[in-house]
Amino acid sequence: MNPNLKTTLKYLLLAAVFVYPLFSFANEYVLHVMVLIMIYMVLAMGLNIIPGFCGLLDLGYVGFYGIGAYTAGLLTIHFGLSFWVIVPLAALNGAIWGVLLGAPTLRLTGDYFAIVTFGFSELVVLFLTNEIWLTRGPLGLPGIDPVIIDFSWLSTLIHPQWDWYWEFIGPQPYFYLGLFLVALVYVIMGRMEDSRLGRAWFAIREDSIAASSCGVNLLTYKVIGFAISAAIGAVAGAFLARWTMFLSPDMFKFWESFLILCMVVLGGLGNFKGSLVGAAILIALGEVLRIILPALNLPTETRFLAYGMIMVLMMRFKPMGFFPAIATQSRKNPILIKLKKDLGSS
Amino acid sequence: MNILDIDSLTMRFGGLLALADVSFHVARGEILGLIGPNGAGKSTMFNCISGVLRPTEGDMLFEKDGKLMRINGYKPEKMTHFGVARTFQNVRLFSALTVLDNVRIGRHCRTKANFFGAVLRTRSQKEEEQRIVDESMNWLKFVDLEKFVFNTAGSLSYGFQRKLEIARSLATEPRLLLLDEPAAGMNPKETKSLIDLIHKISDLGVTVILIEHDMKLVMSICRRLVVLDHGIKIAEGGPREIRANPKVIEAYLGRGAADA
Amino acid sequence: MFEQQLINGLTLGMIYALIAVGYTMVYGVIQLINFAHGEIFMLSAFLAVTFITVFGLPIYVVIVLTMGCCALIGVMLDIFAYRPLRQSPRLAALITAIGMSIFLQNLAMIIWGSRPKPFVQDALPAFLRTTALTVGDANISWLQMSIFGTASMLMIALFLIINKTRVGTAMRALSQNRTGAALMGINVNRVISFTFALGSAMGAVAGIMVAIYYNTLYPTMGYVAGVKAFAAAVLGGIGSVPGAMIGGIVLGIAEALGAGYISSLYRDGIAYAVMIAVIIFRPSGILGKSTVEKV
Amino acid sequence: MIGKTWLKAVMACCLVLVLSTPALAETIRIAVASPFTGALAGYGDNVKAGVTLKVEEINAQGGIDGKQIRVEWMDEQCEPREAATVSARIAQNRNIVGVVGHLCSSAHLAALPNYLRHGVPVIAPTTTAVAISEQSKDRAGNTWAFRVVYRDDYQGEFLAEYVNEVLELKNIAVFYENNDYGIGLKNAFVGKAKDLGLNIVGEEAYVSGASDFNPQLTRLRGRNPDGLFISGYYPEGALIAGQADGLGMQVAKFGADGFDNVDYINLAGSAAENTYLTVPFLADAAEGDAQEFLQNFRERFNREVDWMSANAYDAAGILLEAIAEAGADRAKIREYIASINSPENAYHGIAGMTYFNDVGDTLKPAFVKMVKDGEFVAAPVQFE
Repeated sequence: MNPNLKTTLKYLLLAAVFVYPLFSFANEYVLHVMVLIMIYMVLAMGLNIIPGFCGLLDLGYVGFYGIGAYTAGLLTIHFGLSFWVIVPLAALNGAIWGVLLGAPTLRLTGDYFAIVTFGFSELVVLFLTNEIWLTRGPLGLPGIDPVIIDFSWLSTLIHPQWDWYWEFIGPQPYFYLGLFLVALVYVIMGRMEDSRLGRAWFAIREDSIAASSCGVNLLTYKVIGFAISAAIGAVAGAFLARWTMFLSPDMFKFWESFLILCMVVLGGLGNFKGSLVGAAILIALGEVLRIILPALNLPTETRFLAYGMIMVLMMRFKPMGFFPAIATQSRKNPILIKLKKDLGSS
Repeated sequence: MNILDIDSLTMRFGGLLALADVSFHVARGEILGLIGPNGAGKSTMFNCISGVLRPTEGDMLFEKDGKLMRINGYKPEKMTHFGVARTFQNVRLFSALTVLDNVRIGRHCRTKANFFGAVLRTRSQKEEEQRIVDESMNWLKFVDLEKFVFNTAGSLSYGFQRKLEIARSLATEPRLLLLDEPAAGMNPKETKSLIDLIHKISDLGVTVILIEHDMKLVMSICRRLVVLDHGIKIAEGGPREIRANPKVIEAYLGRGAADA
Repeated sequence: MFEQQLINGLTLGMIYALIAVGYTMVYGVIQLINFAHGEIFMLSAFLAVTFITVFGLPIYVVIVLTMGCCALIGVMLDIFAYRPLRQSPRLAALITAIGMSIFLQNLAMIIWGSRPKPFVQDALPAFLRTTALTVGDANISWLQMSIFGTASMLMIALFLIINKTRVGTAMRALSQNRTGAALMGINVNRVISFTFALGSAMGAVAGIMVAIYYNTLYPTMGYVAGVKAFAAAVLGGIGSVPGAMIGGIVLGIAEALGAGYISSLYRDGIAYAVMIAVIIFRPSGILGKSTVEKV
Repeated sequence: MIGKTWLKAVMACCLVLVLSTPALAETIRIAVASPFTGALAGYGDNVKAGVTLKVEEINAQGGIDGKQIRVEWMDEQCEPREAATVSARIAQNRNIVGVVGHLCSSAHLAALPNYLRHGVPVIAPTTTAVAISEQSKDRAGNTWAFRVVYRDDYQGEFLAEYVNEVLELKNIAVFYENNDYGIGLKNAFVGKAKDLGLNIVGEEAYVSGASDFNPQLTRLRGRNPDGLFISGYYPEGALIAGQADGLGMQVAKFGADGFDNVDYINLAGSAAENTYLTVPFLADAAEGDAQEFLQNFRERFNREVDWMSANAYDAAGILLEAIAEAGADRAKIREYIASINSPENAYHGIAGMTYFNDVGDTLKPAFVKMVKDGEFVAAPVQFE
């Protein structure tokens, strides 16, 4: 396809997605699934830092997701804090736990680290389940407020009749909020990747001994990566809490960790743009199967049979994921583009 | 003044004595050859100096701000920070990354942008990124690899990979450079250009320690040599002395060769 | 009470150990966390019950037959799912393992239904449920005794296979250096398949024992047991067969004592906390060798 | 790169959109949301059986207004996230006029906001959590969520009184499943038991799906209870009974509706003897319709009926009656169901009569069954 046409098409499609929720024919179920996809996009991008950038297997990412979600849920219920205050707090709490877990364990090698993260996420779920005084445990945490944008204090100052107060109802506002969140994380990921930080991570992933002989402090940079990854997971959790307005420890079982890891691997390890595709495919797949199977007169029970088989086949034919190239963001770095031009002309 | 003093250094791996009471010194600006048969402990010596291994006994003293400081037990990244850089016996590049990125990572310890700088793209971060690219390009030109800037490191030929590794280590601004068999696997033409390169590095004022099996190369560029055998220093001196030293001949050719 | 808890833990630990050796052997030869191993454990229980109810075979025959079937399933798993991915990144194989695990679990659910089933008690000798001996205030049933006995016997057999036979030597060679082993004329794929077969057969025995001991089998039973056994394998030092045995027993006892004396709510948590603590202080598990990368 | 990335993501989304456009058909559609895969699929299967039976009956009679009933089986694995997605799908599809589900309280709570906002009447056959009562009304104050099962607190208190007055046990060990059902039931039981002066000698918990209960039982055994209250479901309950027996605990066991499945006896074997349980209906005491239902159920599914199937059958019955009476319109169906609010106009199902209070909860009498000689029989003493 002509590259120009492709670019145009791409932007047209993006624009179509962007305005889609505004139309009256917009299907709320589709929007719901899209919001879900966006949450997983954020999660997959955040997780990609650990196995993708640093080359460490993390089987417990859902722990940070859960920490973020419950931080947001409890702060909303007990203190009525605004979403915009909660997001940074949840991120901070996620990062703190990331450091607490990462600092003693990130010196472990390979699969030992993986199992420790897995154990951690199980402990998080057990905590959420058992500390009923705090989390209501298995009874779940219902009645979390939706996201609210409240500028009424400002509007009344300007004009007494105005009331700038919006409560998010239905999937449309969450769609745009989710889109904003994905875009934000996307930009942060891109900027981190194409920086001293990102290069240090890739160096650790490619050859940690050589990285340390280049002056990269392995533990420090792994912990930084772990903390940032945890913070992103917690932000996704905070969004989830205010979107579903209900939390339960069941939502953070370790299957979720695997699902997110699958998204990352399917998209391409170390390629955070691929994670977007991975998330879209795996979440959409579950829904597509939900619709297709009855149409083919297959019972609902076969849904995960097909899901598992498709996962195996995808790995069989795309073992490197859909986008295996790493550190692609630097292709858009103006300094390098200029350098390329200079080299080409000389 | 010496840049490095090795004082009765001993390294044990369980029951195995890899280095036994080895002492030598390295003068600032010189090119020192570290030779010996396979398994003599040469790479172990490099691993100790560069911080990969912590020696069991003895002292390593490194010149810093005009004074000698004990460097036992510092991590590799700290040693790099002090000004010790190295290459590896089996080339260790970041092979999925581009040639330029490899060298840019070498600049890591001389730069300081952090997460916030990266995400907010502050002015100082941008300027630093520009400087990193410029300096990395200079080093790539220095080793004649500017043609391959955007190729992935893994796609280079073996000789070029060796050179890239040298460029990466130079990017850390070392005062002491440890080259571990840089000519291994190179053809004569590449070896010749390597000799030129080592001279060029030395001309920059960088002290070089060289492990090498290619005796012609070693003898031609090193003024002084230290010979290890089974972890023991058996000789030290100029190329001519070493060549005549019966212990060295014995170590390389076996007992009897020296008498003959 | 302590004796009873110890016996409880030991029984549990023996079962974990039997599953854990399957993980650790496969990990040893191809560095793959075979998450589908838990499902083989589950399938064995269902196969055994099917053999008894449909074909009316005696229990001893059923055990051998099930071991054979599961070994076959393990080999097929290797050939169809993992072999094509030998040269791919490790994570691709890991995801495949997860995918196979989902597939097998749901397959069992479709074939045998999702509700829990009892084991066929009539097929078992009646004395199994009676008390064999009493230690302190603890009753040890013949069933528990036979679990100890069977597990120990299998462990010894496994030890002999790995250390005394040609194929065992090949397995050990493979876990050291696959390329080197191939150059020495070892048929790598065949040895890997054999490893899967051996591990699956062990898992099969564990599956049958669990089904008999708890008198229940259900399609998701492989999930939890598999994860615990994997933790046990890591705890003992992944790749080390004696390590897996010790890890399993340690985990089983920690779980039983933790649930008995600390908090039953944090039962699994105690198992994981013990595991994390051990790994932090012994970064390659109890018996794992720390591998130093040659620079 | 980025172009292709976005392209694929967007295409995947579009695919969902295209595939989810509602098909037009001359049927009345209802949805059943329950776990049909995953760890709790066995329970979902019970619900499926109950609804299937009811719908087949209605369809065999010619459907409603000549239209056949079609059921959309919505698998949600008892996971709140899946349940929220499923509820969005149901709410979106205007052809679906009502829902029977969900099975788990947590999934139900996650799904409710969607039903309330879009106005979908939903009847839960099995969710017993107390918290649901507060979440069943939309902003206008209309109740959309109903349930045909009594709440945990009612059962727990009932059981405590029964134990105290009829079984006359004094030292009770409590073993509960660590989920909403187990905890809710346990809390109600323990609270009432303490009021009644019973002695709770120990409380232990287990997680659902566990299979080894020996450590906790060993601990409870050390306290010498004369009764063991198992607050959970039958698969674990059967194992607990069996393992308690193995440890030599010869005490009376009792549980609630979660035990009402013939598999309890199959799994526990002789250890099931001397177990008492509260149930919403008694097969022996059931009216004529119920006997026919039991017979049909046995023939159709080749197993004994359990309370989940019975409740699902009734839930579907109420929904279909509402459709028949009020028409296939969500709001009218809701109004009709909400109007079933007193014993006089109660729905008479096979699990007794059902009527709803203001928040959609049902008030039903509870009965007590026991296991005797390998069978469930009505307990000799019932309790009002």
